[in-house]
Amino acid sequence: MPRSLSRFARDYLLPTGTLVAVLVLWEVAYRVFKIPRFIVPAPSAIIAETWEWRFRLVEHTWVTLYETLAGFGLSIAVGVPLAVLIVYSPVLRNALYPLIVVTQSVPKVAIAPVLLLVLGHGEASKLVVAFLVAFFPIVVDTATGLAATPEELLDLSRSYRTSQLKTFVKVRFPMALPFFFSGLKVAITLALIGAVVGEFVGSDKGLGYIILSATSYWKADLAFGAIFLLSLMAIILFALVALVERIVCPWYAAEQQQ
Amino acid sequence: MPRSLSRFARDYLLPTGTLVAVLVLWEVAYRVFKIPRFIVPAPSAIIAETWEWRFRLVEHTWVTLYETLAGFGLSIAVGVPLAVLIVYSPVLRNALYPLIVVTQSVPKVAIAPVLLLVLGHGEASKLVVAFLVAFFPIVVDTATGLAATPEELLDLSRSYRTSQLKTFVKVRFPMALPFFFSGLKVAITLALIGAVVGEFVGSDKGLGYIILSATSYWKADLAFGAIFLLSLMAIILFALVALVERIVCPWYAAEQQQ
Amino acid sequence: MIRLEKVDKTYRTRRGDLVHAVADITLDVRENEFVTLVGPSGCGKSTLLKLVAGLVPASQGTIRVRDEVVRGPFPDVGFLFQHPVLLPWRTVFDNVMFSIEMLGLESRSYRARARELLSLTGLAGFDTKYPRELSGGMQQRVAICRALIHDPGLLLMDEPFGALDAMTREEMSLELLRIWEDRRKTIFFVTHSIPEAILLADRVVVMTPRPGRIARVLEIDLPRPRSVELEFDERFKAYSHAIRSDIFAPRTDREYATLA
Amino acid sequence: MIRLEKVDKTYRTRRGDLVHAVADITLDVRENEFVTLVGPSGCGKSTLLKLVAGLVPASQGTIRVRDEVVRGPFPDVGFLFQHPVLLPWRTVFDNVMFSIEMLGLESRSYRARARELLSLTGLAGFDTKYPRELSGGMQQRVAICRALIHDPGLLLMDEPFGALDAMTREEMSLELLRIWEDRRKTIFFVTHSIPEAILLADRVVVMTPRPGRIARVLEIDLPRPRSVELEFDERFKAYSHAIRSDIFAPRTDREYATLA
Amino acid sequence: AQATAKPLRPFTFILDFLPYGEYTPYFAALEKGWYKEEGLDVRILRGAGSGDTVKRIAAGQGDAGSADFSPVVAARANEDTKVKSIAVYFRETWLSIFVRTDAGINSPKDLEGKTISTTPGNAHHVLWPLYAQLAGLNGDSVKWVTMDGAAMGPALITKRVDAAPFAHVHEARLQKQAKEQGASLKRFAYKDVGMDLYALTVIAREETIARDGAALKAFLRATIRGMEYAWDPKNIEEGARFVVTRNPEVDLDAAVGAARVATLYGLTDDIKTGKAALGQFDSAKVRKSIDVYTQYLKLKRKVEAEEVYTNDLLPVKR
Ligand SMILES: Nc1ncnc2c1ncn2[C@@H]1O[C@H](COP(=O)(O)OP(=O)(O)OP(=O)(O)O)[C@@H](O)[C@H]1O
Ligand SMILES: Nc1ncnc2c1ncn2[C@@H]1O[C@H](COP(=O)(O)OP(=O)(O)OP(=O)(O)O)[C@@H](O)[C@H]1O
Ligand SMILES: [Mg+2]
Ligand SMILES: [Mg+2]
Repeated sequence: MPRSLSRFARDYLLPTGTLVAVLVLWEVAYRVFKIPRFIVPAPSAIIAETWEWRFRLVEHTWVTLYETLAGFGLSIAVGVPLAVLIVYSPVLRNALYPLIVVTQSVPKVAIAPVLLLVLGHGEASKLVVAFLVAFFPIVVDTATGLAATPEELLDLSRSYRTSQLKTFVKVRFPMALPFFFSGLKVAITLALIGAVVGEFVGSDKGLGYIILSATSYWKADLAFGAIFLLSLMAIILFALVALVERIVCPWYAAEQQQ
Repeated sequence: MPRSLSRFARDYLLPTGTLVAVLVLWEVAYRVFKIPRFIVPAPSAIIAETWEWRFRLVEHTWVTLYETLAGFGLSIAVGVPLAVLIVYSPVLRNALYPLIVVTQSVPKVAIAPVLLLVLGHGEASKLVVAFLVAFFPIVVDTATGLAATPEELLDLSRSYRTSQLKTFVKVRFPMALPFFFSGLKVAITLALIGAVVGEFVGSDKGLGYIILSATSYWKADLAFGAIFLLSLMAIILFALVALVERIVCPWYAAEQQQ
Repeated sequence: MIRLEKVDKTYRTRRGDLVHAVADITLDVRENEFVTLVGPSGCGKSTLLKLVAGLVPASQGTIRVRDEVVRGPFPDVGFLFQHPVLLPWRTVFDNVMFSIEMLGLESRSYRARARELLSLTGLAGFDTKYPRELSGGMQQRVAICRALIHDPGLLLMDEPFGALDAMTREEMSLELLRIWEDRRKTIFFVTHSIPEAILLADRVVVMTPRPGRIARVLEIDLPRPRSVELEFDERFKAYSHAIRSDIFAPRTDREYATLA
Repeated sequence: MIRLEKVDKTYRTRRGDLVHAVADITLDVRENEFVTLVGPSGCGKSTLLKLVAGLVPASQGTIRVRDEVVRGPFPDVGFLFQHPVLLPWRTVFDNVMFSIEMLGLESRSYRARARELLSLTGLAGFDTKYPRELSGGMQQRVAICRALIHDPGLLLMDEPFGALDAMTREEMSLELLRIWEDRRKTIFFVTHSIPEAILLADRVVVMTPRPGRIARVLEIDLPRPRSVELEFDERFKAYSHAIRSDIFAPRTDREYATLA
Repeated sequence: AQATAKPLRPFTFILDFLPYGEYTPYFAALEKGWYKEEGLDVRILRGAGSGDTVKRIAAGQGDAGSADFSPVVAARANEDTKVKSIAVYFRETWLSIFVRTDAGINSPKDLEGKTISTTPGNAHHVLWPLYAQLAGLNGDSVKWVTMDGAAMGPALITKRVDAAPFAHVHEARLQKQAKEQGASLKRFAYKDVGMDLYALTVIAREETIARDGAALKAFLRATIRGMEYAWDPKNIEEGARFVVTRNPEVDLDAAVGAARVATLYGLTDDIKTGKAALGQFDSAKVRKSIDVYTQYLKLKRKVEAEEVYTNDLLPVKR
């Protein structure tokens, strides 16, 4: 069918095309302007190096992916209840928000060593950094979405003399879903960054470690290869969140399509 | 008036109280569990050290504040138009989103050398890092908000055969304001982090520099003092965004209050 | 069943001014009675209904339902809002089942009833559509199904047939009467249509313009079961006339003084 | 003014099924004519109005307004939606002025007119309130003011008086007639009320149930200016009867077969 | 001491930074099985700077670590961190300033008025006044440009700064990078003007020393065996290869270069002449180091030498 074909082109070929175009442009710029290799290497060199390292990189990618997803999961598990508390109680909102903002403003690179000291060298510390970085947009966006429930829907739901929980599950949360997903989209990329920052500080696995060590050893090709993989992972994770959004709230996604 | 008094208590005393309580708890925990000073120093020591350094810290605070606000401003200036493009054109959305996600997934610390070499050592590079970190939630949230405009409002606005711009200014954007502000709230704290990360990477001014150099000089008290100031700044900036939100969309904020 | 005593409601608007919506309402609605409420737009009919349902707190006076003071929503009630208020992410069928889910009843035993109500209201074949895909009148009918499905003992209905055409409206009115006679419910019903108010009611409550007070309570002494032909009955005409004079009289020289 | 030729509209729902809303509509509305449209709920009246306004594309056929094929919204039109569709962040006054702003007209010269319309519709004193703080009927009146303020040559009105009580409704009808006679506009007007359709119209268009087709176009030969007393006129009763029979006849044995 | 019957004792060793050519002795001991022979199951973890490693050792996250001597002193002085150096690894300071050969800087004196890159808290920067004094130049005349460590190399090669501070072991890879841009680099070492400080040491926390001295002793025995082997000129490449096997991201050529440089700091004259055993501290030099750090790091107090080092765990002392 031409319609679904053009849609496939739009949804998959176009983004891929853009990325490829950027790489080509970069390669051309590299050659024309003779950019020194240690500032940025050429995409061709990066890809060659990545290919050479493919098996080992895959292992490191898994580690980072695991930390990212675990941190992301944790930030949903913590972020949504926090958003609920904030929306349901102005008192808690005023008490919690400053604390939450503090967790955001403390540079993770600065407290990651402390986390490392407390949580040890394993994946837990990276997971926690990913969580700390990622949960904030989930809280803010979900809270905004929950607060935006039209009053008549709340009245409707109240008219059943039902529990707050039920109102939440059946009315407020479904209504807030687009904004919850908006928070998730920001959070998933932040979780990835968080995992990488955690790896920078203390890990000998993961793409963050590869970037750090490759940079330290002046293997810019490899460092950028890891960055490529990271970007690819981010795009895929982001697309997956968008896909889940489309499945979970088709009524909303359909409108967005128009 | 008792009502405005209790509201004052709720809006100002409560958050302050929570923060003070956390500090007190921390101090107590510090003393009771004899937390080693190299893990975290005691709040009392931090405050004393901060007070000693107050004049110099104020200068550094200004630098970080300036970079944060400039980066934040830039991310609004870039983020909103991007959100508009994404909402108005599915083609552009599919082409742009991957690129935007890439800018997010690349660890800023990893590309800092490039930025430094390209932008030099001045405030520009920190501002750009702040911007790169902060603009994403503005794009995502504003886009979600814009896409969520009820169809009947769009129909109403179309019925005037008016320009897209006018529809945007008069209908879509006002409707998306709560979500725009949601993005701003996340963005302002990220901009602060971004500025600090930028300072980590190359600066001899700003709170980020203080944190890094104090850590290197084994002045944990001072490093934490700078983190305190950073947190304070984040809370104030966040509160300011919330205040502007309340002024700009009172109809929405009022509902949230209930 | 419902007992209002000197009920007063004043809203505070966002700008801080006060709007006196209803004043000094004292009214009894008996068990199984069908009471309709008419009055000019903005006189506080919806407000009164929400007060009874416990959705809005009274500024003064007390409201009792089933001998208990109303302090918030209570069970075994069906509330129909003036706007349809459907959940945009649910299909028509799931919107009707919403009541069942919210009340924690067992869905399975109500599915058949939901379908029956949908076809009774002319919505057969639309169960899998979404609210956006319905006409205004169809949305209102979905809301009616939702208010009826759990067969509540008390129905509070705010202009349920406002968006319906003359014929559908008559059919639905008769259907509602049938249900009411079948299952003996108490119904408190706001309408803009004077004939509808008379056709359905045991008593018609007429309100004055804002702040809404009770201008008159009219016992409708017409035989049941009723049918549309009653409109040609002389008593019907007399009731109609009485209500019209109540509503029309005070306004022409008061609120609408500006009118040419 | 408006010329519909074999217009057909089929919606595609989210689930992908097709809903045939209106079928084979051919109709001419003359300059300065007042045409009303009646028909059962869900028969496609709103759809037809949106087709004419260019808000929804036709599946087949052509629509011309002022001799130009409609491909999208066009100027000098006032559209009144079935729901009030007010902007929640604007006050009543600013909601009325919304038309002026959207059309790029000079606000200052319309402020007085906005106030005049508001008091004409009984909303004096509510200009600074927000839509949430109004009753359903008051919201609808704000929407009416918004559709009238720029004095468009063509008015497309979808059940403008649906949420109003009998008296306000009559007053507003007469006011609309006065405006129409004063300024000579073309008005295409959907209503559920048969008396209203007759009282206002030069011609009444009666539609069949979905897919909506034109069942009959009735010339209303009653003197102007009209008043509510006309309802007792014999010709009025005859028109009313004709329309009722059109609407009521086909349905009882078709769509509503399930009804007892 | 063969101990096949006993289960191996898990032993975590934390480097001061990423694994590289300068650590060949540890990897040699690991690959050759000498740690196992001592009954230890050693795991080598990477670090994130000497200071961080000191903290992690203090927090009990590792049994021993590699760290510069200065943070050991500083942590003890400022935060009473109970960590000691238990063996010297690099016996001379490896701090150096690199410049481009075409920059016209031929002696330390020529650095006057130049720009030098630095990172916050950089040891080169901190000890610069002492260097300037020893080298007889006006230390205040240089301008320091703070930047990320990763940017320092490129900034030097692209002439954004005139000079950049690096540890000597990085020379090989810096030269390689410079060559790609058609440049070459020159080095001024702090030790050449007579700055007499220890560089890397092996550290452990006091609690471990008291409770588990035997394990630390065993570790040092195997490590010193590793030093003897890996710093032997004929084993340099093999040692570097040991590092690369475990850490494939390391570039072999650069690691060999670093390993070669490492011998200059591990096998200093006092070792070669037999005045000191491998790993052994000289208390006078320790005191001198403490004096320097106390002054230039502006430490809160001056620590006693015995607080920060011990020779007691070494297998051989002279
Ligand atoms: N939430 C509110 N805040 C402030 N004023 C309100 C609010 N709700 C209703 N009002 C005011 O109360 C009065 C009565 O409103 P209500 O909705 O009860 O009228 P109504 O009789 O139902 O009118 P209609 O027939 O038009 O629906 C109106 O003047 C309205 O402006
Ligand atoms: N967006 C849409 N998508 C799918 N179907 C639609 C859509 N809008 C309307 N319909 C269908 O088109 C038919 C006609 O709808 P329309 O709103 O025109 O009816 P109407 O005559 O205005 O009814 P009412 O008197 O109840 O307002 C209905 O069956 C409705 O389900
Ligand atoms: Mg009402
Ligand atoms: Mg309609």
